[in-house]
Amino acid sequence: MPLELVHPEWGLIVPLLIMVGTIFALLVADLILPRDNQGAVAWVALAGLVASLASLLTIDWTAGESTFNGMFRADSFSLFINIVVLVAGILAVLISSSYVQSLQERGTMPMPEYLVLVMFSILGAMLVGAAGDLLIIFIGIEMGSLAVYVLTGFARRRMTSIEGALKYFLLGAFASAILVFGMAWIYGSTGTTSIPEISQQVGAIMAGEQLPEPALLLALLLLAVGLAFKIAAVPFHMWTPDAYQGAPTPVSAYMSVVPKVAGFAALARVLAEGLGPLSETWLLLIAILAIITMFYGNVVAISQRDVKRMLAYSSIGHTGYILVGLAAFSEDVPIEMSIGSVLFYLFAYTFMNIGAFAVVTWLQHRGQGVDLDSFNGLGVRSPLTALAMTVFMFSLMGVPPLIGFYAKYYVILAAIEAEMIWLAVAVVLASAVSAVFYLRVVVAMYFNDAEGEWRPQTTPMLGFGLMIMAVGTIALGFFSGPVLDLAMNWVDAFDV
Amino acid sequence: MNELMPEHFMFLSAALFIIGMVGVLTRRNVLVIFMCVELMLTAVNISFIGFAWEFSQLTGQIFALFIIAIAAAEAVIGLGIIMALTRQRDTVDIDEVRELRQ
Amino acid sequence: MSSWLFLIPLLPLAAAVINFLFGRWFLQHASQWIATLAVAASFVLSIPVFLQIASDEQSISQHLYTWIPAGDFNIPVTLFVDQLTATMLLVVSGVGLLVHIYSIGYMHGDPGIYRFFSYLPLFVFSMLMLVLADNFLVLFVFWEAVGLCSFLLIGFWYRRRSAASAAKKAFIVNRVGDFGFGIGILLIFVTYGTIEYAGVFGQVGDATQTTITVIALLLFTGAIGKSAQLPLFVWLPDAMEGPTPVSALIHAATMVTAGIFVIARAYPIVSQSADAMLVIAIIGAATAFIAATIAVTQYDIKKVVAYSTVSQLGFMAFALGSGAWIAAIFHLVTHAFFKGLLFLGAGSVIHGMHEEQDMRKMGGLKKYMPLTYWTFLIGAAANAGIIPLAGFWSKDEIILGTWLGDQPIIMVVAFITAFFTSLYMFRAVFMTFHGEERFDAEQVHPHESPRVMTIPLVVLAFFAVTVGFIGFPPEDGWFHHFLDPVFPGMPHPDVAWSTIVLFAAISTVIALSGLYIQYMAYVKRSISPRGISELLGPLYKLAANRWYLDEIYDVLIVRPLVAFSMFLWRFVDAQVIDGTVNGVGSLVTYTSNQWRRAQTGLIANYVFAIALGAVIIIGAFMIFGSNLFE
Amino acid sequence: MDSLPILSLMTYSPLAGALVILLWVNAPANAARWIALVAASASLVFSLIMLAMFDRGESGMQLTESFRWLPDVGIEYQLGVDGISLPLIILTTLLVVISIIASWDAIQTRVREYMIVMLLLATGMIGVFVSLNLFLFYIFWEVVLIPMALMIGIWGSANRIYAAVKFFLYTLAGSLLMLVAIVATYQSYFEQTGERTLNVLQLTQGDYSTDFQMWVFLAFFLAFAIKIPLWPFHTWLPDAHVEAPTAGSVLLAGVLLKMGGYGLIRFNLPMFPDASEAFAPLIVVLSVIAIIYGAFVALVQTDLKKLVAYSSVSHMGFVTLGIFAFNAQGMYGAMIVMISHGLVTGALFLLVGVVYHRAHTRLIEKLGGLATNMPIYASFFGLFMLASLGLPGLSGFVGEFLAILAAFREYQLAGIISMAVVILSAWYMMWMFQRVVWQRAPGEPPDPDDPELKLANGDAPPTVAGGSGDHHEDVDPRTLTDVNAKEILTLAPLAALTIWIGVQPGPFMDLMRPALEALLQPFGGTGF
Repeated sequence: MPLELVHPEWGLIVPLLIMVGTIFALLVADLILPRDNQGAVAWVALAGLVASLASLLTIDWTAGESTFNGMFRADSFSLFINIVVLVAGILAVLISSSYVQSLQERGTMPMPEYLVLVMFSILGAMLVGAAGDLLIIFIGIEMGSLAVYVLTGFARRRMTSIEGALKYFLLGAFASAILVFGMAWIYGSTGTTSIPEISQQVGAIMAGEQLPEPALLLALLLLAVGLAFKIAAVPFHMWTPDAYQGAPTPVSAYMSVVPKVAGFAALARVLAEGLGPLSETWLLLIAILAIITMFYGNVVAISQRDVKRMLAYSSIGHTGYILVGLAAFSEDVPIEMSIGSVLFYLFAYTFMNIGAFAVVTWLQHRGQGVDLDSFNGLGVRSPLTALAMTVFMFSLMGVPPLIGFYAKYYVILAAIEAEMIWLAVAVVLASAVSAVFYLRVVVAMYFNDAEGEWRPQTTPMLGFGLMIMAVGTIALGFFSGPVLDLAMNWVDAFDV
Repeated sequence: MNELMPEHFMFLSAALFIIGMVGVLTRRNVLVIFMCVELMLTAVNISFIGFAWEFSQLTGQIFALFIIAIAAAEAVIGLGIIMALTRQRDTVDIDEVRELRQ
Repeated sequence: MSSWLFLIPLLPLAAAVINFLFGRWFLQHASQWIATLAVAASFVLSIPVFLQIASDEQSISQHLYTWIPAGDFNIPVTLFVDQLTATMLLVVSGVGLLVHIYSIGYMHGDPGIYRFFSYLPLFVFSMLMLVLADNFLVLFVFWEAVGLCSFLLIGFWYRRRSAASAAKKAFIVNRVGDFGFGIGILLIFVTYGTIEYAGVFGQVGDATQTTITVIALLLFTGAIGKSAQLPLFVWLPDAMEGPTPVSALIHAATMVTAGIFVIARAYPIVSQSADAMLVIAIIGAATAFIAATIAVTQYDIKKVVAYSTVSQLGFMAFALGSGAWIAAIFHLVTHAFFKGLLFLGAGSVIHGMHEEQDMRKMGGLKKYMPLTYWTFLIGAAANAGIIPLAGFWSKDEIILGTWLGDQPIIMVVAFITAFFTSLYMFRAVFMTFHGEERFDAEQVHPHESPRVMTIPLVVLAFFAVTVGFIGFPPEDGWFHHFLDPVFPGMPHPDVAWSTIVLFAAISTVIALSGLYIQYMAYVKRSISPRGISELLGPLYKLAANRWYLDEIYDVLIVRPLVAFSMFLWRFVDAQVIDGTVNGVGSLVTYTSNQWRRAQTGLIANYVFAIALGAVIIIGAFMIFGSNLFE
Repeated sequence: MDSLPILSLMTYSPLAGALVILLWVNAPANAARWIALVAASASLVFSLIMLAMFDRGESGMQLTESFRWLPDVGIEYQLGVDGISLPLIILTTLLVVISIIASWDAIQTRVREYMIVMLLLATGMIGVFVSLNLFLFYIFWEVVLIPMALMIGIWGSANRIYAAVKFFLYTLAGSLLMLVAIVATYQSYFEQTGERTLNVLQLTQGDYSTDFQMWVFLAFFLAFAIKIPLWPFHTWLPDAHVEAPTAGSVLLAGVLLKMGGYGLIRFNLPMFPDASEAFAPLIVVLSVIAIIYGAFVALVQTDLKKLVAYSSVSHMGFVTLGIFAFNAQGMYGAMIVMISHGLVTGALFLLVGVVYHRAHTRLIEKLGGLATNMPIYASFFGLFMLASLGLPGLSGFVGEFLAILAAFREYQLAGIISMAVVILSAWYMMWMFQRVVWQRAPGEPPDPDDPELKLANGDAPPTVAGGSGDHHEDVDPRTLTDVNAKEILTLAPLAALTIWIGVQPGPFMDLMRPALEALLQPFGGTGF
């Protein structure tokens, strides 16, 4: 049949266009600026991100318009995802610029390329958030992942960095294959790749039947597996600790958030919106994955000495918590909290987790290692940094009144609204376990005496980023109302 | 007597996919593993094409095109990483790459 | 007059507080006058109270304030005076006053004198409140308060390990009694819905016989502790570590009689239960006998007097038990005087002998301290029950009472005890004041005590002689009529004069025989005490070692409890509970170390994990979640 | 709601002080001390104003403040006081001021941080008592943990890290299940009424199915039982007490333990009456065990702080004992025990701190004869020792006797057994007093005219190895100086209150009456 070209509504994709523009600007800057002095490009990137963030205001998201034949959708869900990833991007740039320029890593790390890659992966994540079609999800995820593969191996003179990148890359490619195979089967069993149509088709198929036909089920499971890999759910998490540990610290910070956000966005789009009618089938799977994930992550984190690796496991644990929100989804009676809590958690997670990695970066700048001992006596050496780290740790632990607590609270609320009290109990038990290793960092900072040499250094941008994140972690909890409302709007986005 | 049925496409792609998967599972050479991944993607392409043919749509074929493009990009990055690896350590055997563990 | 009733206890309290707060820095020795004046004032004030009660037989009461308004458990603090209370008021404040005066001399020059003169009036206050209380809880409060004062005063010389231990022991042993007493109060409240005397006594009959018996016995457990009855009297002899005036006031005249007072006060309850009274009688008799046997073997003059106190308290107890209520109170009064006298006399001796208490190092003191000698002799005679001294009348009446309350066995025990009483009393007299001087004349120069100490002795001696006559003629004296309203419905068997005379004769003979024996033993030396003690052998050892009660308690109670506590702490707390807690922790750590092994670092395994996970999930769904195989 | 948000002022004035110290980066130690003192005193003053504004006749919540915070999840900012929380609040504000004065000289390292932590702790503790919204309550409840753990871990003694971590994990683990229970209650109420609220007063109206009540009750109870601490959840307490700095111990014993009892009274009883009735026997048994157990274990302690800590376990047993007797005496008893224990045990820890500050040991066998050179100290010590062993006329007796009476009315045996504590408490307290304040230190020459030496017997003290890991040379009390003005300033108010409550508890009980009567309505309100 003939394809008639429609004139796309460029207005809706302004934020993405700005990102693309920024990328070009960065490439140009790379050409004109001399190799040894490229600090300015960080500002270019920041400007681009902020502009893109600001441009979100120009769009009426509640209308839920779409363009490119509904492939790209500007609805409240995509708005929230955009906000999260852009904020994450800003924070990532803030904490990484000085790290990338200074010689923390053997071998030089060209600033502009680094930023370009970051921008690309953000662009990918934004695409996933706005996806109205499996194709866009695939493209977005791949765009993000490919960029992050490179970033992981960005310290190319350090073997561990390469190793992390290699593992991440091979497993990632493998998982993408599974994912896209799942998409193929969806397409095969519904005849479309557009998510709303999929949900109609599936609804039609499921009408009357109790159990889905095998092809559809296979498709569903393949998709679930593929995306579970992206969000690092057990047992598809294996790459996470190695990649996080190997990657340059700011990259770990970044990759612990944005790809995860993209993954969850895809999960929500595909499972909740597209395969909503199948929810009875996949809810249990998600719930079980959630429990396994949160316990594995938190328990194994206890026996880690390397803080980056510990945070990697902790991020696996948090994946478990977030999955609980997804598991609270229900097709017939929309539980606002379910996807809402997922989104809010991602938002909260952005601040506290990037913050935690940022403190590690901050320490590396001052000649410290990344193991637990390098935190000894930080409370005396730099009370404010220690305070920030304390805030992040307790927030990750889920101690009120920090934002992490609110996030966890909403997840628990969602679980209980979905009458899954056992899931809520699991969450708090896992948090109790997690307290052990988060607390260990605080103990090291305040109760142990400082050791090792200390290279004072000024890192204004990093410090500024730390301050933003600490303040955000403290304040955004109290004023989580608006954010939560925004997150709750997913309901009108996925017309469930 | 035997005209082309959608099932043929599916079984072919499934077979290829599984072959690729097994390859990834069994081989130790980075390059071979990578090739197997590419094989899996090809299998996916076949099934897309097959379905598109069945529904006589373009969607699946477009999808396949995109997959090919992305596979190409993946190949570039993958080979880049592998080069960096070989530069650091003269091997393509993944079992020798296990500094990060536990 | 009830308007200023509250002054009687308040003045000593005020004196105590003032001396305690300002004594160390400002008052020093001045504190003694403040205390003495306050007590004197409350003595003076109690006289008109007594007279009023005596004249119109109405009880007085004054409500001060509500202490605990806990719903239906509403405890007022109300002062209440009836004949019994009035008597106690006079005794307490009177003896208290004399002891205060005496202490001025005895405690002279002690650096902690201000403490002494804040604790002593505090005691007087507590004791007065105890007798003035109109409900059991307030009674209990000051019951404990006098215990506290006794603790503070026994431990007055707190730097001595022995004194400190004795104080602690006194308090804890008393607490054992209070344990029962407290439960008794709870039971009273639960049974009668109130704990005010009037309310309770009004409806005693409403409760079952067993309940009444239990209540009576629980109240008596309190008395056992406070009035040093068997088996809890072990604290009283040790209490002699305190300054002697304290022993006189607290551990002879007043506090230890609180138990007797309470039983008498609870007459309406106790008298309803024959079983309870029998128990009281038996315990009292046993106490009287055992203590008397021990007293005979002691060499420390204060210990002798102390055991005699225990023995006399036993007399009072079995008097109550066998229904001789008035006789018990009568003996309480007379005993207050002659026992106070004996202690003060002993104190005067000790004072004159430079803090020497061992009678084996005394002897022949008669010529050095005549006044002390004569007064002490009077006290001893009164205690031994030599006619016509105070002790004779009261004790004789008690023994008579046992016969009237047909408790023949008790009566026999009583006579035997009376014999021992005169034995140990005159033994003390002769060992101390007669015979050759066994102290070394170089170091020790015995001397008579100053006027301020001897005057109280004389006053007390006077009462020890005379006070008995308030109970004359026996069973029908003025005192009996006075106290009668306190014990309504008490039987008044009219006793034939012949019986009275017979009993009088018997006890006189007994007393005199004791006197004669000891005269032979310690003055004429015709009997060798050592010979007798060897003759008795084990019995003597038993008595001399205080019937091994302390040792038994140590082995049977103290050590097992300490061991048990150690077990709870070292095993239950540290091993079981904390072990569990830490066990959970180490379990998690162990699991963590096991699970992290899954992270081999080999890409192959990682891929395998992914594939396996996918296969498991898909497999599970294919089997449970779908109709694939149909 | 009238104009002045007195409760918020009272709650956040310490926080304000903390911020000031935090922002004044290089504040000298004394400035930090003074700021802290001013902030804490301000909160004390506000609490007294609150007392003045409080209407004693009312049973309901008073001086309430509220504004919508996160309405779509029923989270509102709601404060209020009634006769139950009011005394505890004033106790808290008072103890905070006292602790700050007490740490004036005792704390010399990192004073700024110390004072910040102290003030944060204050805000948290007050907040727990004033918040009417379960969410708000939970926030304050958890907020208390962190500063206390830091205080123990940073300024504590030898084994502090273990103690701090143990304290934090123990109590956190306890309270997490409560969080689930809170949300579950909220949801259940929402399903009943279609109204989303976490307001305690409203949640109390809902009627919850019995088995729902059962597990939710247990979830709340676990959190509170660990705080109280009820046997067998008490093992964090001795470690925390021993290692904490003096002020930390004071606040721990004085306020934190009360949060548990308060929680039971405020949440468990009104919200889940059926479950409360059902579990009452079990809890009474645990309480009796705690009372006796704590006393026994205190009997063999060698470390002063440990002894007081175990005595706390014993005393706090009376709180649960009284509460779950469900009669007037029990409630009054529980409340008064809480207040009295706050005063007395707080004071005892101050006293231990005084001697530790001078002699650098808390081991009983190293001390002795303090009365000689420290008469004032000895007097205070004696007073609080007596109050702690429940001497009538002092605060301890009133509460404990009422609690025992209440128990005796419902479960006779429980009453009798717990009465036995009068013997045990006298035993361990007097033993400690005799060793520490009386007699002579091992360092001194013995008393020449001590008959004990001639006939060398007498009760051998239970000597136990172990105790605090501080250095152990004998202490010569003759070198120790008596309490100074500051220390008297900290002890005197506690002494005054102890005596006042002991002699005339009436006013305090009138303050609580309406609230307690209302509280007991669902349980038949026996005893009024």
